[in-house]
Amino acid sequence: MISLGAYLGISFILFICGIMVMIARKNIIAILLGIELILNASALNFAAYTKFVNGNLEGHIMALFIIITAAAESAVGLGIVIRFFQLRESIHIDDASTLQN
Amino acid sequence: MNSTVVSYLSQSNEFQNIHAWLSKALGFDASSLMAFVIFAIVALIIVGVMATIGGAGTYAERKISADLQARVGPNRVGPFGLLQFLADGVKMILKEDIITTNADKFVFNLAPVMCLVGVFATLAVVPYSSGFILADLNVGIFYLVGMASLVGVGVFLGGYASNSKWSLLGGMRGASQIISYEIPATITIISIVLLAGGLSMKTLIGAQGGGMQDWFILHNPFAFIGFFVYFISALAETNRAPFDLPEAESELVSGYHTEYTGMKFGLFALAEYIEVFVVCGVAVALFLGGYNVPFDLGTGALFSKSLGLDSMLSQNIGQLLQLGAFFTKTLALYYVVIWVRWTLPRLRVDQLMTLCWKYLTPIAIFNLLGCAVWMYAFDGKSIFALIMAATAGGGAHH
Amino acid sequence: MDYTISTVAPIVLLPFFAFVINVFLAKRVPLAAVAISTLAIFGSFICAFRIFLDFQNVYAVGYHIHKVFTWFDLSAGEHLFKVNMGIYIDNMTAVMLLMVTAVATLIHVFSTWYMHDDERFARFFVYMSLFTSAMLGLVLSDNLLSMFIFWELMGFCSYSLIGFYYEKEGAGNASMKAFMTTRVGDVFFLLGILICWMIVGSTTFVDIYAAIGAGKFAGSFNVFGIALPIATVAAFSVFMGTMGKSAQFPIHVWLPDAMFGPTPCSALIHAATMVAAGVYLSLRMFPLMEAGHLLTFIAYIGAITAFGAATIALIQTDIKAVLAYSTISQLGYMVIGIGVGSYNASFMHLITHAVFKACLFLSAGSVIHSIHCQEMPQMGGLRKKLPYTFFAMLLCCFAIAGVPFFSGFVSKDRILGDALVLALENPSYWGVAILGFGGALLTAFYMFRMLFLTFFGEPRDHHIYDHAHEEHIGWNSNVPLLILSVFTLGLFYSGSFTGQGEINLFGSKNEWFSTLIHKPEASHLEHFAHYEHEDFGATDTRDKVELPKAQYDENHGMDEHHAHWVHQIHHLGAILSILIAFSGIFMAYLMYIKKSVNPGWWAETFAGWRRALQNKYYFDDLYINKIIQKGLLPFNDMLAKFDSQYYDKYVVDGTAVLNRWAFNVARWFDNNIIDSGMVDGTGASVRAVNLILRTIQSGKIQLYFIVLIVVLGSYILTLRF
Amino acid sequence: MFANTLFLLSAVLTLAGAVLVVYSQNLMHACIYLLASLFGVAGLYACIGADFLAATQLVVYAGGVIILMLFAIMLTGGTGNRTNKYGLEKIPAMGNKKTFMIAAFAAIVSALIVIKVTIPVFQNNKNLIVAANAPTVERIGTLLATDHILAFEISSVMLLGALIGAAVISRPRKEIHD
Amino acid sequence: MAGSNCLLSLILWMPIVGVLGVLLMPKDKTTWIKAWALINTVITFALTLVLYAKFDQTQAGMQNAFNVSIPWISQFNIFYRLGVDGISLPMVLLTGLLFMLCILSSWTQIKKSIKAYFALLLLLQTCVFGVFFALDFFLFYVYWEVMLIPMFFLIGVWGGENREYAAVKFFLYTFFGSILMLVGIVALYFATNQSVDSFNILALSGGKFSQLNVHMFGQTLSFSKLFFIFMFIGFAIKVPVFPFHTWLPHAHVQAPTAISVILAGVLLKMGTYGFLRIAFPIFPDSAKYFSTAIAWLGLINVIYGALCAMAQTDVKKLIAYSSVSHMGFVMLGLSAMTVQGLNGAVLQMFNHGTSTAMMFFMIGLLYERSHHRWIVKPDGSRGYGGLYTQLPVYSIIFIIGMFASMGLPGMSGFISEALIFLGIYQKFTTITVLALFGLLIGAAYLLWMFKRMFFGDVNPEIKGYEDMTKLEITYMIPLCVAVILFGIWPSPILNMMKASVGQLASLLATF
Repeated sequence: MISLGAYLGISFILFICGIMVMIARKNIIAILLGIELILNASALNFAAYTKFVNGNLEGHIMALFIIITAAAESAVGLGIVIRFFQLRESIHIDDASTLQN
Repeated sequence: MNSTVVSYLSQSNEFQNIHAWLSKALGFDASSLMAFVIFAIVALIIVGVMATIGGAGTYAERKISADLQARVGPNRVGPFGLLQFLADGVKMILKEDIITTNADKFVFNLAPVMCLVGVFATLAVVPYSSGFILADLNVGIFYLVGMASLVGVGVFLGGYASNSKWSLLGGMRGASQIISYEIPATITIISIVLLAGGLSMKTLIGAQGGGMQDWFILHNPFAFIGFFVYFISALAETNRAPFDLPEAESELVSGYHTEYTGMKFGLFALAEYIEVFVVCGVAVALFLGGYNVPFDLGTGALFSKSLGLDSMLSQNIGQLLQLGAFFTKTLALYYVVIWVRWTLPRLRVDQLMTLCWKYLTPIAIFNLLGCAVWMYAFDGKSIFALIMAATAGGGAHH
Repeated sequence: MDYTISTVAPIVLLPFFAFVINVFLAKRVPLAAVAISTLAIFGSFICAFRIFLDFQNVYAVGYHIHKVFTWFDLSAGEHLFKVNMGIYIDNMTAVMLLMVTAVATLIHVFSTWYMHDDERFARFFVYMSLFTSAMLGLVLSDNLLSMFIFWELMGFCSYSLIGFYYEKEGAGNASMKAFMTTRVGDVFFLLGILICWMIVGSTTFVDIYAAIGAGKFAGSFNVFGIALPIATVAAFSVFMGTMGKSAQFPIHVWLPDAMFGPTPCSALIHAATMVAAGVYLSLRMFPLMEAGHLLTFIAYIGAITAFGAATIALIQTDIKAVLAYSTISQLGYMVIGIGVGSYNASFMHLITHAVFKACLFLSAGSVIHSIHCQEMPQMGGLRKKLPYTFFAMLLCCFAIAGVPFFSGFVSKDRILGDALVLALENPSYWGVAILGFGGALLTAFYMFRMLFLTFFGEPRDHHIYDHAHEEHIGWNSNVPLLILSVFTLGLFYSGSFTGQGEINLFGSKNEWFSTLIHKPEASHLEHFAHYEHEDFGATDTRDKVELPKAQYDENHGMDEHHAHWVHQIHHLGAILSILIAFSGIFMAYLMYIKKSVNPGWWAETFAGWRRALQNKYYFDDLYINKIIQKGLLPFNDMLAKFDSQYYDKYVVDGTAVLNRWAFNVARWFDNNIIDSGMVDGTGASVRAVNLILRTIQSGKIQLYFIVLIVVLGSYILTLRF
Repeated sequence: MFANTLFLLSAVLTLAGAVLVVYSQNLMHACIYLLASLFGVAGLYACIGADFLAATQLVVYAGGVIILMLFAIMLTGGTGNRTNKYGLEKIPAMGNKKTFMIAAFAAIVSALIVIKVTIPVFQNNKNLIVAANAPTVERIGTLLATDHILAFEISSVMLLGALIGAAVISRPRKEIHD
Repeated sequence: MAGSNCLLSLILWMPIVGVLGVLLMPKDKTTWIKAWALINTVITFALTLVLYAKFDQTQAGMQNAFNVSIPWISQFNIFYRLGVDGISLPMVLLTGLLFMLCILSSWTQIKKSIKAYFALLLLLQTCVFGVFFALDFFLFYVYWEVMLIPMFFLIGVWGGENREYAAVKFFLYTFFGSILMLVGIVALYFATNQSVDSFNILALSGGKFSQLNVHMFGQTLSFSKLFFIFMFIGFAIKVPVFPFHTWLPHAHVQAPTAISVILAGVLLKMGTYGFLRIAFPIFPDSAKYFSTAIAWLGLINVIYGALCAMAQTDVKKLIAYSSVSHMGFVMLGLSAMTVQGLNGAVLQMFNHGTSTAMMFFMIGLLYERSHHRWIVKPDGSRGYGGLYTQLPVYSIIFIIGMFASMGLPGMSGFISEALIFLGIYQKFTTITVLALFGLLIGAAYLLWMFKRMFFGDVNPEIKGYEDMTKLEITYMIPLCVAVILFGIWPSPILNMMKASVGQLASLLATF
């Protein structure tokens, strides 16, 4: 039951869900949720390949870096969101289309 | 899962007999079934004991606070009021479960469960003794940190879902406090991990010894400071006084669980008391030698050798001693926690954050560096070992 | 008599620790600092006295203590190179240790009285402690290198103490002169050490002796393509060290100026110990001097110094200057002693001179302290005011003048007697003998001139006389003088009348000096190769009983007939010296007490000589005005000017000017052709393209994302794997 | 059996969480579903012996990211759907039919991409011999401190930068008056 | 000991962390900047001490425990190779110590653009460490060159009146030398057929090029001799050896105190370090061939520097020329190529680092009080006089520094000079005799300066100067201790280096 196919399938569904969330939502925070899903999908893929394909731990390392990057990204991203909200009183993604205040 | 309670029990003859009998009766290898059953039983035991300890915690808290304030405390129900907590539990269960209007019902119901799950999940890796440990994960302490952070989510969600401004403020305070203090606590844990050379609880404890000179708290000056950093952070993580801002009754009525009644409130309280026990246990495991008994009595080898006892029996005696050591130390720390609560005044929010970010975190990082340098410079010898080597060697060159 | 390091090391370490403590203590608790210094040197004295007693009781010739430790070790691979340090105590060291510690103790005690009004009272003792430890370290050294280290440390202390009154303009000059002049000798000394080190492989005395015995110094030394016998070069270099430190002609000029320092420091450093260290070095390296055939040269240097300094001393009016020149002169006698091979007498003169000259300086200090004046023409008649000082100084003057039964007679007469013997054997030494006896005459004269001018007659300056303090006996003011003056008696050093052993007045037991001190004979140097030494921490376990007791030998190892002849010459010399001493005293009496001979007449008659003497034979003028002011400094200025004004300005900066010219041409080409033509044109075209591309960006992120996915998809889906 | 149970539970948790994140119209609930999904992923890691990854997933996501998200939601006005003074939606809706249509289109395209990319993987890795699970902590640590030291250091610098950056960016500087 | 690998990199990059920290701090928080820089240098110094503790003194050559070798630009076989041996370790310790003290000394003395100053100072420290650690020739060159940039600005911005001139001169002069060195590097690269080890200093060494010839301008020249001369000039400028020394007085006089200290204490040693690490091991045959010439140049340095120093009326210039003279002793020790000579040279490098740093610090303190440095002012009146009376503590520390510089036995300078003489005596007797007079002149100019500045009655101009403050005494104490301690007990330094130096000496002895 625990097989490469199962893992790839799960990560595939996670990825598609993430894409959906990213594009369908107009709320910046929701888009960030989608990004988390996508990143997890890819990290899961790496871990699965490590287990089922090549056996060395490079995939784990990569997944680890993905997690680190995701944490940093969400921290900075949410900081930007909060700042954006302070400036524009909105977190609608389309309000962020101009380059200046 | 290198060693668990199952692997310990499987050494005994009875286990082998039952295993053989069951395999024969069922027609397949019953070892995983037995493991499952034993896990279930032990988990039940632990949950029961912990629920009792959590309940007894409330009783202890009342009694000790009364003692500190020169009162008598609960004394009506049972001898010395010992059954008070049972009475409280019964009261909680029987109370009406009120949900505020406009509350987010889904989250409102989920929050206390989440807290409790987070806490109970950590119990799996708490090392009661070298045999009586539910699962000695090789990422044990790391897993514990991760699971404990679920409590923060629970607190936050509880505060949010109540649709009350007191609750909301309490929840936000609680969550921010928990994730802030997780940083010095984790860094201190890492410095101890550095000393021990492993993440699993058994490694951490195995690197220490029964005597005080072998405890990590006395290993080097940095670890000594680290213990206090960890202890303070742990207090804050469990929302205990003087860091009980999320439930500050004088400001926020009762914080994030203002709107909770009945058993849901009970779950929050239970989670808090068990978490205190867990962090005390972790402090003991990391700094105070864990379940180690002086003179290696814990392995039981001495009993079988000197008294000629059966090896399993002597091991069992050793396990009991270890359990005793662990619980003695943990409960002593538990007492300190309660003592602190009734001694120190509560901090302000800004003081809380100042303490965390300006003092504890830099100190923790400094300790981490210090431990690393110590390991590097003295090849990981403890200060006691260095003194012994220096005095024994008589200044001999090496 | 088991010598561990803990019985020897305190001799050096007590004053050294006193120094270290006093560095921090001097400013805050001056009196404690003084007490610590004085007690420390007294402690050293006790240790040294114990060693001396042991050695005197053993009376064994070959007995020595030699302890060695490795200072640093450069051995790497097969190459072995270790630098050892150690202590070496033989009979000579033991005597020297006793002298240094005893004199230093008394001078420390005297200083507590002499210096106590000074604002830098404690600091003086800081330097004195450092100096004493350095001197004792030098005496205990077993090798030339550590000797050199302490040698230079003493130089530093001397520098600091001469410059002690640093507000005075002259102090700076004098201290610098002292340091630099001795440094000239030191540089040669270092060269000598290097030569020995390279040839012997170690600088330890016994190793050097053994190497000389084994003939290792036979090669030649090439410098500027000239080949010189290596033993001569080494001996000369080492002897240059002696010349610098012991103020021998021609680099004696620093010692008179060194009198700028406080008088106790002059007594200790510039009379008793440091200047004598030079002679001590030459005595230690006597086999080398012998091997280098340098003895004649040394004898003449000593003779010229002894006589020349004595002549200059004749006309000095400053009481300390007289003593300074007499010190140079007496050091000259010691060097004569080395030169004529009179090893024992030379060393004895070193010891006796240290005692009576220290006493003389302390007496002079006592006089200066009580009248605040150093000029003898302003003194006179002080006998009544300063009776104890007068008594001490009188005894010392007898000693230095060579009056029988005083120590100076014993030691100096033996040197002169040996010089006479040598002159009779080898005519080239006649000059040494004549200059020696002449110097002795002058010595007796100028010392008593000083005594008479100071203490006798009527007070010449009544203001000074009336303000002079009355002298009272005091433990730290004149008791040290009196103790020292007692030891100017000859019987402490020799049992016989002349010190040569014939007219034995006090028994041969009192001939301990001659018994103890023996010249390392050239024929016996090989046995130094078998001198054993032990580790620094080890205890000396040799059984003393096995060592042969040295016997006093009246004939000094010579055969009967020769010894008889030598004794006769010695008698002659003794009679001659007694006559000379008394005639010198008598002349002084005539001139300054009786006033029947007018010194002024002599001065007018020999005006040219007088001028030369007043200018100290023009040595200072030659060195400072001619060589340094006219030669070295202008040369330096020229060199510096060449460096900064010509070489730097034209050669170095000229290159830069050339470069700049080339750079200007390149810049024109770059600005006008490359930059404005080619580069800016590209920029303009890019700007045009920009205008078109700008409109596509809308700012909607999700749109970008969809476009991204679609484009990526259409690309990937068309690919074939 | 034990592992399979764990895997099934985790997979269901992951997928259900992910789908609910898409489906949910309440941002707060979506966040909680995401948490569930991430826990599921941690379980999935545990199933293939990636113990360190699983623990990291727990620590970073449950302890860090999700709480940050919740905070951001609170600090940006909760989940209510109100308009600001410009008349704009203050907190936008979680999308509408139109956006979901576009999203579905994009999802299909990306699904095609993924499928096309992963098919060769299946073809190449049919009969794999899978090694037993082994502890990974030491090996990961060694790898991080040797082969991947540069990446490790850079990510530490990046985290520091993110920490400071987030603090600086979100600090209220001055009130915006219109 | 796997953990040691990162130690060198840690020491090397620690100051860069400091630079980043300084750059992130606001400009007006000067105390923060200073404190940060201080903490950084203290940590760096502590790390160098850890390095010393971990150092295996019995092992000759590069210590495997610390070596780092990571491909950097693999197309050209350029590696990030670091290592430490007994020759570089004393220099590393010296660097760590002096930079720490320089931060302290700059605490009050620097008033202009503090942020930039400390950032540049820390950057300089990294470069200096880089030079002492680098085992890859290219890496060495990079650090060697990058070091010029902070130095240029530090002299050019914070210097005295004529600072631009001095800075440009320093820069161009040194740059000229390094270009010659670069030519040598490229030549070696092609001479080794661009193999993996073509930039590896260790692999290049051992005299592999003694038979090689090079054709140039129609002549056939010995490869080894030609490029030894190139390298020699490159390093000699840094030392500085006689004809290339004129940048030194300018740079020293114009630079601020701390920079003078660094310049004299550390940067000059990089030149002689270059000889020991690169020029001698790679071309031992030519080094042997030219050793007489090097010895004569060293002798000229000793005598010429000392005589020029005697003529100076500016104290700092005097000390600058004394550095020329003292580095001449190092050159003499190098030219001897015997165990004693080389050991003495390395020890002299260390000891000169401490003693001359002391002198420059002291002069900087005096300048802070008087704002001039004339012993004799240009109009003929004396600049100081009677300082002994006015500043007693200052004078005592000055005396310690001065006598250490002079090589008084018991102070650190003596042992190194004695060893150098011992080494050189075996080879060049005449030079030894002449160089001994350098000691004499050395004492003369220092004592004369001391006499003119410190003795005599108090010059009215200097009344009101304050004696040393606690801070100033604090940062002089380590140097005083070093100067006296290593004079009495040189074994710690000598033990560190003797194995490595012995190896070099035996290499040179085979040619």
